[in-house]
Amino acid sequence: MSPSAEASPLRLRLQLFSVLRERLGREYIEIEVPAGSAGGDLLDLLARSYPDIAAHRSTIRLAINEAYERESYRLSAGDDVALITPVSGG
Amino acid sequence: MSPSAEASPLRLRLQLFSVLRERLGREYIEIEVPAGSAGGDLLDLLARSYPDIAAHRSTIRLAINEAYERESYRLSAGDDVALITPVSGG
Amino acid sequence: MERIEHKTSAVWLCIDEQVLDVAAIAAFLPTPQVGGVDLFIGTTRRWTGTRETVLLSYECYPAMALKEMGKIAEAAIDRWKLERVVLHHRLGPVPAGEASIILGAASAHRADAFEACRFLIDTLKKEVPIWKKEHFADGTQEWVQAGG
Amino acid sequence: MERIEHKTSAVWLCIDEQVLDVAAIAAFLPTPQVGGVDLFIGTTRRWTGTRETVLLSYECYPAMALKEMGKIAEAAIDRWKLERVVLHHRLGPVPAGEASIILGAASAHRADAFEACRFLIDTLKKEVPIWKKEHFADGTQEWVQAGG
Repeated sequence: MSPSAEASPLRLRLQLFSVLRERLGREYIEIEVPAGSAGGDLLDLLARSYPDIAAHRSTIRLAINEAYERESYRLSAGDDVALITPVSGG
Repeated sequence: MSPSAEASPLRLRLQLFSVLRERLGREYIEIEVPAGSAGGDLLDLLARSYPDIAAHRSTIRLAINEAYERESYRLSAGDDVALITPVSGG
Repeated sequence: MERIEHKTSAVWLCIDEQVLDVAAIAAFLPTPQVGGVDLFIGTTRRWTGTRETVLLSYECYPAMALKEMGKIAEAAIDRWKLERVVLHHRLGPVPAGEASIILGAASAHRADAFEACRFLIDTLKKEVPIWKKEHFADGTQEWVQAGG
Repeated sequence: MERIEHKTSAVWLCIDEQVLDVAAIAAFLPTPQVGGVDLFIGTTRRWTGTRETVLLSYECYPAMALKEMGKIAEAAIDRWKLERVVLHHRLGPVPAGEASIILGAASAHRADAFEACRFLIDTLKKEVPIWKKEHFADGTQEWVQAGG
């Protein structure tokens, strides 16, 4: 990648479900994060902007491209991100 | 009971199932045992008379009046006796 | 043999030559207090290694078998928190692939249902006077002498 | 939501708003190598102590939920000797007494079926992105935040 591409922020579209979808009143959040951000950085940024996400920060798991990923996961353009609060199927 | 009633032998009708029914070719055995006999005495007597019962002697359980009983059970007139080889339902 | 059956609000026991009805059993088990149901279905296995079984045929000591099934149901209800218990056993020929037994336990929480259902089948195989004869594809037949 | 489904010769996964079909699941599970089938049915419990639940409603992240269910099925097949595995989950409103989930495992011998079925439900409750909301008779509603 060229230095200018590296520096440009990453636009992401996050899916919400269950309690977060209800509290925020929407199914998606559009957000920009600095290039090179990890999943945990994204969650920290969200927690600063959304008190309802802050309230669940410690139990949210990240799903990237329909699979769970660690918070150290390095985000890329085009990643399909979802915020997974503790599940309760069954 | 009078002494003569005590002395008279007990006539019993035993039900057979599964491998014993097939080997002996019948569903019932009629047998007389001495008054005061226990279940184990009955099994020993049967084992002496029927080689096919002798072959299963160690694993036969006695059912008396539709419930399992120990070999020490004291037999009475009218008891409904069945010989239960190891079961294999399910 | 005629169907023999005992049904209360909490326990349904049945011994029958007809095909077992899993949908009827699944419909019986839930109550307003039930959150988890475990069902065990035992089927005639056609292949055991390279040996082929055509069918199993079952015979029983009917009155005692139903009594023993009732004792097992009561023992399970004493030991776990159960709302409902079912024990149905088929008799006569049971072709490969069909069910010879369906047992079920229903409880508020799943752990009780699972443990009780395991107990039902393990105990039934040891205690209930029912016997199976295995009919092999090579024409031989054999009484099964121990719970399997 | 439309029914989403994945069915092979050994695994049948399904997420659907329709009533779950226990008879179809029980018919799918046996193979010629199967002797034991364990089925778990999770139902909406009306009463929890003195609190009355009218219904549970379920939502999910559909594509990921089916993938996670597939991973659980594969993990069970890796760990136990299984012939077939089923995971069906209902979505939307599930009234009291009806089934929200039916899971099944079929194996040659019953121990594998029981252990695998328990693993399926325990793991599904922790991993699959499905959420339930409890609707109480007093009109209140509440997202359930942990597997229960």
